[in-house]
Amino acid sequence: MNVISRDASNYSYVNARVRSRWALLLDADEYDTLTRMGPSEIARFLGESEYSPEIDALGSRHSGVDLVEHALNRNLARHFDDLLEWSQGTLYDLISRYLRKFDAWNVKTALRGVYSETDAGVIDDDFIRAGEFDDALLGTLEECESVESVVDALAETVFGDPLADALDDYEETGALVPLENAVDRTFYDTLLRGLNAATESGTREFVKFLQAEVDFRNIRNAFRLARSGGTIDPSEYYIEGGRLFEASELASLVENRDELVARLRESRYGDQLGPALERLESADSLIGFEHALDAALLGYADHLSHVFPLSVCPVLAYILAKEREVDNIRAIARGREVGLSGEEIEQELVML
Amino acid sequence: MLRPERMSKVSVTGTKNVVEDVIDVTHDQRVLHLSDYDGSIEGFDAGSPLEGADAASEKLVTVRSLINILDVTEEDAGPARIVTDEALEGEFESVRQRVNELDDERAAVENDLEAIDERIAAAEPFVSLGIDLDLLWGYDTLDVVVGEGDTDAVGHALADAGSIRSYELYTEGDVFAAVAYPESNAPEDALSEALVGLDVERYEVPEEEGSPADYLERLEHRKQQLKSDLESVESDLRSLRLEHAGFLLAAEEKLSIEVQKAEAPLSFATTEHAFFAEGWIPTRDYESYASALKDALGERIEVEELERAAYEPPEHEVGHGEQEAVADGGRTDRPPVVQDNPKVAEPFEMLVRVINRPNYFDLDPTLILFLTFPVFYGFMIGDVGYGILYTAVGWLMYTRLDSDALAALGGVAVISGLATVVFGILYGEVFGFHLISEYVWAGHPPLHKGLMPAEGEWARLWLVVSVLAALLHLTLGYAIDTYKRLRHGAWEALTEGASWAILMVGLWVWIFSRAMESAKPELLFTSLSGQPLGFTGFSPMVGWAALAVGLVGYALLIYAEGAIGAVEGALNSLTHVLSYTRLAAVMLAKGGMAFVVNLLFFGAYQTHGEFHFMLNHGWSHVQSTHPEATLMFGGLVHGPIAAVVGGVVIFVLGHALVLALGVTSAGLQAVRLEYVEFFGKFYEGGGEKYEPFGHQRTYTTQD
Amino acid sequence: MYETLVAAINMLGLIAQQSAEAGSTVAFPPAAGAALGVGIAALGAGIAEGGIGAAAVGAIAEDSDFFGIGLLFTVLPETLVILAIVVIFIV
Amino acid sequence: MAEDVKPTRKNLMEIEDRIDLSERGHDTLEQKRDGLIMEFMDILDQAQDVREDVEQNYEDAQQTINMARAMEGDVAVRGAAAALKEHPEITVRSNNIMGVVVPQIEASRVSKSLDQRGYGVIGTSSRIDEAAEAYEDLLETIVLAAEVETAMKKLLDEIESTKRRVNALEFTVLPDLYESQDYIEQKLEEQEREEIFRMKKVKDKKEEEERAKAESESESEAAADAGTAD
Repeated sequence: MNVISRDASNYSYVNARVRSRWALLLDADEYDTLTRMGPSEIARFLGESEYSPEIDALGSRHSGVDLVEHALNRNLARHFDDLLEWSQGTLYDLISRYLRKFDAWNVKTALRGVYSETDAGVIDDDFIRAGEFDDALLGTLEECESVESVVDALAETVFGDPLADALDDYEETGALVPLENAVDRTFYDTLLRGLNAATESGTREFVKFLQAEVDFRNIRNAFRLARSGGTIDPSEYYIEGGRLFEASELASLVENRDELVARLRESRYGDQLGPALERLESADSLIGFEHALDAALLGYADHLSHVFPLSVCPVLAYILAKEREVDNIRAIARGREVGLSGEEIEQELVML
Repeated sequence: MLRPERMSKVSVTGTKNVVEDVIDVTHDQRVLHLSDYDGSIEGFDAGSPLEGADAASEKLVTVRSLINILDVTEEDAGPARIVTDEALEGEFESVRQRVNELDDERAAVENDLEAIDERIAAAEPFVSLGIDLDLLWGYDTLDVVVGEGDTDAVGHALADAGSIRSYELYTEGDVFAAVAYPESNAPEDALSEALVGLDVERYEVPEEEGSPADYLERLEHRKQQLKSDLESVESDLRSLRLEHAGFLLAAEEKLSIEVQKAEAPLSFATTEHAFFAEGWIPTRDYESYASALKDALGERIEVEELERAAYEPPEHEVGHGEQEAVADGGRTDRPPVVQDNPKVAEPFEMLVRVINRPNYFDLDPTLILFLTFPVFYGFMIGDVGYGILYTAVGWLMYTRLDSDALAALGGVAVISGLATVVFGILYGEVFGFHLISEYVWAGHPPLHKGLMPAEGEWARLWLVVSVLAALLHLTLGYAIDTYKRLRHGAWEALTEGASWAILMVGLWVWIFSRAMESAKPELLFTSLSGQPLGFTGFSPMVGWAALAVGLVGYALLIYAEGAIGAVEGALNSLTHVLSYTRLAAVMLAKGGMAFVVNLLFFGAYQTHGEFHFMLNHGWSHVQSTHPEATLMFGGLVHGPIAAVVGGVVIFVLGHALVLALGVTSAGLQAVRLEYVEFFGKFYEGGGEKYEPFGHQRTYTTQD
Repeated sequence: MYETLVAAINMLGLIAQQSAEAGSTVAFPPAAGAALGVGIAALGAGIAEGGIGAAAVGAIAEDSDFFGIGLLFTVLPETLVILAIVVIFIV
Repeated sequence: MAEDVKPTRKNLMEIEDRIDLSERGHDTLEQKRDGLIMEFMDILDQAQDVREDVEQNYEDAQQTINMARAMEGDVAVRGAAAALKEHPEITVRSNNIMGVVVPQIEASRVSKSLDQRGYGVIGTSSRIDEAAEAYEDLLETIVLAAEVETAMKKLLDEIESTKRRVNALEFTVLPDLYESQDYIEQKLEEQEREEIFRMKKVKDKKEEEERAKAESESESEAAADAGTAD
């Protein structure tokens, strides 16, 4: 084990802090209590937890579900900014690579918002300020008049060139698909670009973690394609970098769902995926399966963070878990608002 | 005292139409620690909040937010008052709007200030360069780069650049402005190209007129304006705070109580028409609570004392049989813990809680900590001067600080400080000087630290004493463990509890025996040989017998714990005991440090294996009176005036350092012995804090 | 960190060699050996404490209640030094 | 009315023909009406089902889209919604139920596969898929509902008019005809009776004349007799 890191990464410091934050995540009992509360009660409950800075800051302006949503987004951003602030060296680099997924999210949000002629304020609400983009850039993006100007505004970022390349396709088809795919692909490509797991300390675990994430993403999309049918070339939606399957095999697996399931049962994630696959058989909807898949990824991340305690894994596992918590609380608050029953809401929660 | 306060489990059952009354009474009584319903009773669901919880929560969140934004503190509260519902509609809404406006304003001004600061920082290089700003931008054919870096390298790069026809370089320190006239066929950014690869930080040229100094002044002026704007917004906020603080705090309290009451059913079990609440209550409060409920509601509710929690954990919790588990509905909620110690020992509860709150079935080690920790600490520092300072600082913390933890720490410091004073008197030391030794004990204090060569025996004695203290302390730990296990039968207590102690004691009696004497360090037999003990080691017979007994203990241990026990048993019985030698080591180190500080200031000489500070006279005088003495250090105080001044600084800082290190080393090492070596033998912890349902009113009055 | 450790040991070795070359009758005085032993033990403890300390500072930054335990964990490896000192007394 | 008709035997025969025709028409219409009502009942059941389906699907769609908006963000859902470039095509053909022309509406390309929905697949979740699916289902049920409700309306109109025609026959036309028939028959009977009476009178007169002739003959004979004797 790497007791003393050779690069300047401060694993023990960051991981100690992350573990403390981890301990503050809500547990099943607290979720259960939340499902019986009204939106404002949820906000009040959060105001007495580690969400208090956000609730206190926003409580005089918003209320109910709105307040909860705003506080959740801000809280997420605060935690992830903190991660970057604490970490140094390779660790910093790896975390910032991973957090770029929020940049990708923000780019897609801007594209979709501008494309659907949504108000800047609504787009702004959906930004998650946890990536590298600063407020000025996000401000520019949400004010853009056309998809082309969004792409222009992003020229200086890693998404610039791939988006510019995809712009022709967009103009031809009028659909956002090429642009969205370009963003997602860029994110996954840049995640691992320039990393040499063999030589650089600390990156081996990162790669392992990401392979799992990519694999799970591919599994999820494979099932969506299998469900939707149609004549889609699955390789078009395949993300490189995983260890589970090749683009070429995906095509035949998507045609035959049973084969896909069998294949997954035997895979390295078989143990983790067991419950998810069972849920798949019992329900028509994929949402439940995706929840189980998310839970499986959480579990796998947790597993990695225990196997490699002094690595980037605990941080990444925390990022996943924190995101999950925010989604869960949001689901509860929204679910209560639209009048879902306690049981229905619990279906929407993902817990380890 | 060694046990927490006895708790009773109480249930309250009634129909839904009295639930609010039950909550009101329970809230006022503030004794019931509610247990969450775990869903184990058929037909009973976990309850939902009462009507109005959401509305009150919404207001509460807003009020708290306002308190936070206005930075209201307890001191701002006026007299206690009644908050009416009307006030929560009218006054409240207007405060909210005003606060939001001012908060927006403040954010805007702060934003502007930040921007100005950035521009000021950006303008500074230009000021040092001194070239008028309008000369640096707005050219069609010329390229301008302003930056900071190795100006020579920039010069060379410009001279070498093929695409630049002519250039001019202005420098001031590391800051430079390069103006270039590129060839007509050169690419657009010829100048930038030329500078690629150089370690140069480029500055953006502000598109302003006039001298940079004027520009900077304009910015500074604007900054001042913004600052005064900020000041006025903040003063508005302050006056808003003064005006409404009392109302907001009272509203917060009123709404908190309202919400707390309305959400109480979250931990109840409910059906369509009935509810069932359970909780823990200190047994001595049960009668008054039950009669309060009966007075208010008579026969309409049922209050019952379900059990008085025994201090032994229920059988199912340790995995022996399941009868009780079924009997109380499979619940595993343990009674919350109210520690019950004499007032003087209470600060030490905090030290115990640092590890963990004792659980209800644990023995509360607070009292033992109270008896041993100060002794360890006092022994290690053993200095009247330091002791008085610790006591004084501790007293200040204990009486002045709001934080419970820090106040408790102060209490610990007071008691440890007093112990330090006691040991200091016995050692005869004040701030490392043997003044007490001379004036109280006439030069012969009962104890010595063993720092000086002549007292070497004492140092070895302390080492052995540390080991003996370890054996006592650890045996006590094992004894508590054995006692706890006794309820599972004598055999388990013997094999899993006592066996450890038998092994340890047996081993150490053998070590202190003259069996195989030649292989053992001499100090075992010499250090305690003086009167009154006259101990020169146990006889080999006793030694071998003890070892045999110890090995029996070891065998029992291995039988009970397996391979891990084998390794741990052997290791712990040796290292845990030796670990206590840190008592002697830290004592010597502290003494040594204080000595060094004094040595530097006063200087000292050595004679007959004793060190003497030169408090009154310099070395030359000593030489004349003690010709056999050797000089250790001349002492800054006896040197020139500059040395004296430096000496005073060293003296004060040095003792401050020793004082502080006393806390971090002696304190920590003592606490470590308690936590790691002592607690490790028996302590479980994990108790739940007793938090009775209710609220202490401070800003509102009822009715 | 490793480099520091290696350098420190090299240096100590060098000092030992020099004192041996100086031709004194006791090439390596017992006191020096003892000091070296304690020194190396302390260095080891220091390295261990470095990592633990970083973690402790991290945990304390999140939750000041952890202060006590954090400090405690940080000084745990000091037992190494204590044991080294005991050895000196015994030898 | 009846009085307008000339009570001739020819007219009677004509009326009798018309009565025959009307009665037969009435029966047919009545059968048609009953048939239409049966058809209508069938469609009504169907319409009720469809209506419930629409409500249910609407609720489902609303719920999935709410959750999708909650979990994936408002903008993501809007973006996915706006991304749809191919709108479904609606074709209307006609169908004949017992002579009633009802429309048959067919919508093509309502249900789409993942790649036709116009949003990126890689980074989205099946929440958006299922929201889209729910709305596709809703649209399909709405199309079906439109078809069924139109058919229902047309059938209802037809039933109404058939009913009116049956009633007209039953309560106006046929009674009139029967009345006319009665009237003519009555008149004709009366005429017959008159005729017989007249005949009788003529016969009586004739007999009297004959008797008188015979009397006068016998008198002259007696005179002759008397003369002779005389």
